[in-house]
Amino acid sequence: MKKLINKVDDVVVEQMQGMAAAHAGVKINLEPKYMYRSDSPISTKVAIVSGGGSGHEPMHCGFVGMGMLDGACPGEMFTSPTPDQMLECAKQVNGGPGVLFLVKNYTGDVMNFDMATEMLHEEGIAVQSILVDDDVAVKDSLYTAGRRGVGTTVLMEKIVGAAAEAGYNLDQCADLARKVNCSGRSMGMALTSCIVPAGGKPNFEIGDDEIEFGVGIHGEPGRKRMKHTTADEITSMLVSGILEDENYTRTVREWDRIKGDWEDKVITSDALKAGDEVIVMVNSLGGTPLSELYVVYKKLAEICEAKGIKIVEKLVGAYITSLEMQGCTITMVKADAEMKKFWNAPVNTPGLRWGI
Amino acid sequence: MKKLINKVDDVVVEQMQGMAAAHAGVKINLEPKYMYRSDSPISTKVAIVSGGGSGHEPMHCGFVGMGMLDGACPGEMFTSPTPDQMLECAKQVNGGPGVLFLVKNYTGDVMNFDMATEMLHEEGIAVQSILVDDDVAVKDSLYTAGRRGVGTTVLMEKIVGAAAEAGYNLDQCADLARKVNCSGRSMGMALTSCIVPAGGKPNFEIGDDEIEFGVGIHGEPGRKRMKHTTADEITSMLVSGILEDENYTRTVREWDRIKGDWEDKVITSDALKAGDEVIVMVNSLGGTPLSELYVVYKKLAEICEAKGIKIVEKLVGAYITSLEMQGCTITMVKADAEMKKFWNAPVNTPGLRWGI
Amino acid sequence: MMNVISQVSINEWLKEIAVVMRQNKDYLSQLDAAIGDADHGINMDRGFQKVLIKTETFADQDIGAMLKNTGMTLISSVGGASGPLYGKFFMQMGMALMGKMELNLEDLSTGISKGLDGVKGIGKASVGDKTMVDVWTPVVESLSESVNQKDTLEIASDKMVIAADKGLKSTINMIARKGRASYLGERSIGHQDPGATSSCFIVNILQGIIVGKK
Amino acid sequence: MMNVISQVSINEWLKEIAVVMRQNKDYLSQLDAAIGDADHGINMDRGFQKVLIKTETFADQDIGAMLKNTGMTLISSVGGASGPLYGKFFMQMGMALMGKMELNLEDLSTGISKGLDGVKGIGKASVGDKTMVDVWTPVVESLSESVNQKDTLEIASDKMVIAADKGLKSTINMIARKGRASYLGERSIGHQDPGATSSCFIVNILQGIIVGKK
Ligand SMILES: Nc1ncnc2c1ncn2[C@@H]1O[C@H](COP(=O)(O)OP(=O)(O)O)[C@@H](O)[C@H]1O
Ligand SMILES: Nc1ncnc2c1ncn2[C@@H]1O[C@H](COP(=O)(O)OP(=O)(O)O)[C@@H](O)[C@H]1O
Ligand SMILES: [Mg+2]
Ligand SMILES: [Mg+2]
Ligand SMILES: [Mg+2]
Ligand SMILES: [Mg+2]
Repeated sequence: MKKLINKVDDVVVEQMQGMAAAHAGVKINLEPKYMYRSDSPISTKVAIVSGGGSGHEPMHCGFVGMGMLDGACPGEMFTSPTPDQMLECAKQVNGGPGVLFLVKNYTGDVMNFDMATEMLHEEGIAVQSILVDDDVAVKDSLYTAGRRGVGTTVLMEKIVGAAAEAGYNLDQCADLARKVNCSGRSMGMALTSCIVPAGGKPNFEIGDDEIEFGVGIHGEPGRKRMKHTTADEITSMLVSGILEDENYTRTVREWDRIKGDWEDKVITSDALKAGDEVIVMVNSLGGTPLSELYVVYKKLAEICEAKGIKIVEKLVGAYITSLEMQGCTITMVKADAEMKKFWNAPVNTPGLRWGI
Repeated sequence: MKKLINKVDDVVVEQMQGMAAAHAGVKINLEPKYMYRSDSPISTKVAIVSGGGSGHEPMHCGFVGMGMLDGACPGEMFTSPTPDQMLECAKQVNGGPGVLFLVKNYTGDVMNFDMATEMLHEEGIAVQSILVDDDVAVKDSLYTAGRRGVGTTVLMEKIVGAAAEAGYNLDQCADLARKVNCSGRSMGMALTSCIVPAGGKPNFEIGDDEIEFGVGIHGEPGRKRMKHTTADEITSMLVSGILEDENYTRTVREWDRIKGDWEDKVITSDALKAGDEVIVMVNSLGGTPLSELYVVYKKLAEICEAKGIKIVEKLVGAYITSLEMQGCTITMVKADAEMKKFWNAPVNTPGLRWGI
Repeated sequence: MMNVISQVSINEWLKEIAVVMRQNKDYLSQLDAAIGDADHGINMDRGFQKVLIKTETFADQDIGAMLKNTGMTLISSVGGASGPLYGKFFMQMGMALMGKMELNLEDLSTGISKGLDGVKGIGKASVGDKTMVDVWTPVVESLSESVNQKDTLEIASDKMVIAADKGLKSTINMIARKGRASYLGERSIGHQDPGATSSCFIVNILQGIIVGKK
Repeated sequence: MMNVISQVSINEWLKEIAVVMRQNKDYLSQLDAAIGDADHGINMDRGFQKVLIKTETFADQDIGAMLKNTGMTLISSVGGASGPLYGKFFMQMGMALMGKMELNLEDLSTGISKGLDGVKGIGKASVGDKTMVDVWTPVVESLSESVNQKDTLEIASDKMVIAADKGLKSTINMIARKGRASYLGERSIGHQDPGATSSCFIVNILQGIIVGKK
């Protein structure tokens, strides 16, 4: 294992320290670990908090800042953070109007954020928690833990962060987050594995001529192992996976602040169709260079053009990664006027910046 | 070789097409190949043009746009572009006040840009050409082709681009570019090799426990092959290489528009010293994830603090890469008020954006 | 051999878990690599190293408090799926055994049964989903059977281990329906579940302490 | 065997260079990998494939025009260091031979000498710097010696090849002082220069055509 690290146990903390040293807009707390906006708490806005395993940088710590997240809780590598991190972080950034957790749908993340939600509620803080489950590589939610939260998370954090900045209240932020989730789909593929520092060896073995199609951002096996092929073919397969995905209905749990309990909610992501406007992200899993992403983007744009889907905004780069894994993911989020407006609003974070 | 590409011969063109498809602010020409600002030529400003081998994305094509480059000429992978690309690109973006070439100091780049400079002059267009030679891994210029142009290029393109936007004339832009070059130093290291698509195999072999210290951005061998060690130690070595580098004097050729010939110019980069303010860049060679760069940044900031060198601005990410190579480079540019002002000016390019 | 499990033995149990998790860190992560994200051993080791430190401060506490603190320590140090799951397991087991300085077979049976309830309450898994529930369910069944049959603690613990082992082996041919392995669908068949494996270690260590091995 | 080199033979020479560069693409890149950036074969192949296409359109031109066009084609298609260097070589050689439909030994000697001047004019390398100059310089010397000694074209070309070969081999033990290999300093010792190698191929092919091999 060759990485630019010091002690394996210090990796997450040192990365946080480096980010805080480099960016005046963010600060860190180490016991427990979280990152927060230097100007938080802000009394006039809902606090948006996310978190998840480390190894996906810049997500989530890199998205803390004006117009995006108020706080982020990094777990150990590929491991959900713990409830005490979420609780402390939420209390740090809550300015009064409440806290919205944006949670990627993994068993660990959900269980930990659920606990934190309950604890926060017990402390009398208004809290809501919205899931991201956009990975179409996972087909059903009946026989699995449900679709994984992947690329749509980045867009949700940007859009909901801007809405909070604009003064949306907690329910409005939660409604918008749910809408973004139900408008988003992603699919990814890996060329190589990555190495979790504490593990020291590749998370999975993959042949010199193989790719993992439908891979998760922790290197979870995807839909299939297949022979490596051209960027065009891979892009077509990823985009087909997204465009041919039908209406997807599942039951999610959301927090009921009045009852102080969880309630089941049936939500549906409508299939994408001709005429839709979309925000797309072509994302590197970490080790794939920008140049290759543009080859993918080219084909993606051609397919969308042919299918009558209009790309209105785009992001090409490494935003939700899997350490140094080579591979890419495509995310497409159907965007209405509200979402486009907040997408274009100013943002100033270590990992995403424009308009300011 | 596993990459997200189609035909090896089409890689550069498809990347350009993808970038143009993704970013409305840039357009491309394919015969010969160059990328240019969609709103060029701009009659009120000097046109800033750079170029070099492909494989270093986002540099240079990704830096075309408002506040940075007017045009960029991508060569084949790791191979300087040709004079006809530079000539046509310069003519496309020249709005009247002339063209400044920013040229990285490699034998090939210099020879090709020299030819283009002569050709442009013959066509009656005011032209100047400024070298970047900032790689302290190369010790002397008497027994070598001189120091390579690496990270300072990115900062030069940003700063001089902003100055051109602000109305600097050709000589003022050239003077500023030369000043940035004489204020900048870089050093890099590689953990792995990269694979040039047309070559199909790693550019160099490197053991599982070895690193190449002082590597060039084309995988050129550096100062030494050594055992892999901690991020802190590697960062210390890179920073020492930069901080302990003494005054560096060399003779460069610059174009004399009056005489229509080259003239030798002796220029000196003064050693960095306590009290200096610097803009720093911690850069990934492509395959090293952002998270590791922050571990490096942390140590860099500590060393600068200890040495009394004040980091006033910073860039952490992948800006000048070597395909999918794992490794990082550090650049430090001593910055005065003029440079800081132009660094902070708005920029809107595919690869660098703020303030707008 | 013992008729009751002393408070000291429970402390011993927790310490020994930490030792075994460290020894099997790579093995458990390797199992997780096949059908998950290769961190189960890392997670268990991180959590139980924290517990190990705490065992000193617990030393005087009753069994319930000790186990509850273990659960809370796991929750705040492990993360992932196994953090809340094992956290709830030990917390609920502890809550059921509050104030006790020793456990008889019935206590043990109740405690572990409540622990399993905690796991199922948060994780919503059933037998056959290829999780740790496939180990703890037969363990609970075996213990309650032993209570009915008035087995000695030693015999009960031997039976418990056999049940755990059978449960563990049964995960090999299951299709995962919960947790990260569920993404694999049919491709999860043939692999032993890492969480069931760590659970089986925990059961085995308990039996070793009861029968005085070690 | 020929007393003069015809316009057709020069066209032949250029075509044959394209074939040999393609055959040796990997070999030349391999040499460049050791002390440069592993692209010399790719560069030479790209350039001469373009020249190969042009040889059709050149077919009726005089030798000077043909070589000048070759140089211009290389400049606009190769890039890197070798593009301008070989570009200037063929352009200057062509300019020296403008209007000629055949070359005698003296013409050849002048042409290659002017080509070398082009290389040195732009690259500023001297003998001993471990570049293509270490091949072309002994070639020029050998040809001018042959002119003085009134060698036949065939003998002159045989001597030229021996000189080129010796020049090529001499690069192995040199420390590079120009081009990318110069960054290596002492570490460049022991490696044959890629540009000198491609130059040596070009000389060898010319000799093959003169003596009617192939
Ligand atoms: N819903 C669930 N109920 C019970 N156990 C589960 C559930 N989901 C996962 N597990 C257990 O957790 C184990 C994985 O733990 P671990 O690898 O530490 O967490 P993560 O999956 O977050 O990486 C699985 O092997 C399984 O036994
Ligand atoms: N200044 C120079 N003068 C003469 N030949 C040179 C000079 N610099 C480099 N060369 C030749 O060019 C060759 C390298 O060509 P190539 O690999 O195609 O270009 P690049 O170095 O730009 O990748 C070297 O092997 C050497 O023979
Ligand atoms: Mg995990
Ligand atoms: Mg090259
Ligand atoms: Mg796991
Ligand atoms: Mg080369």
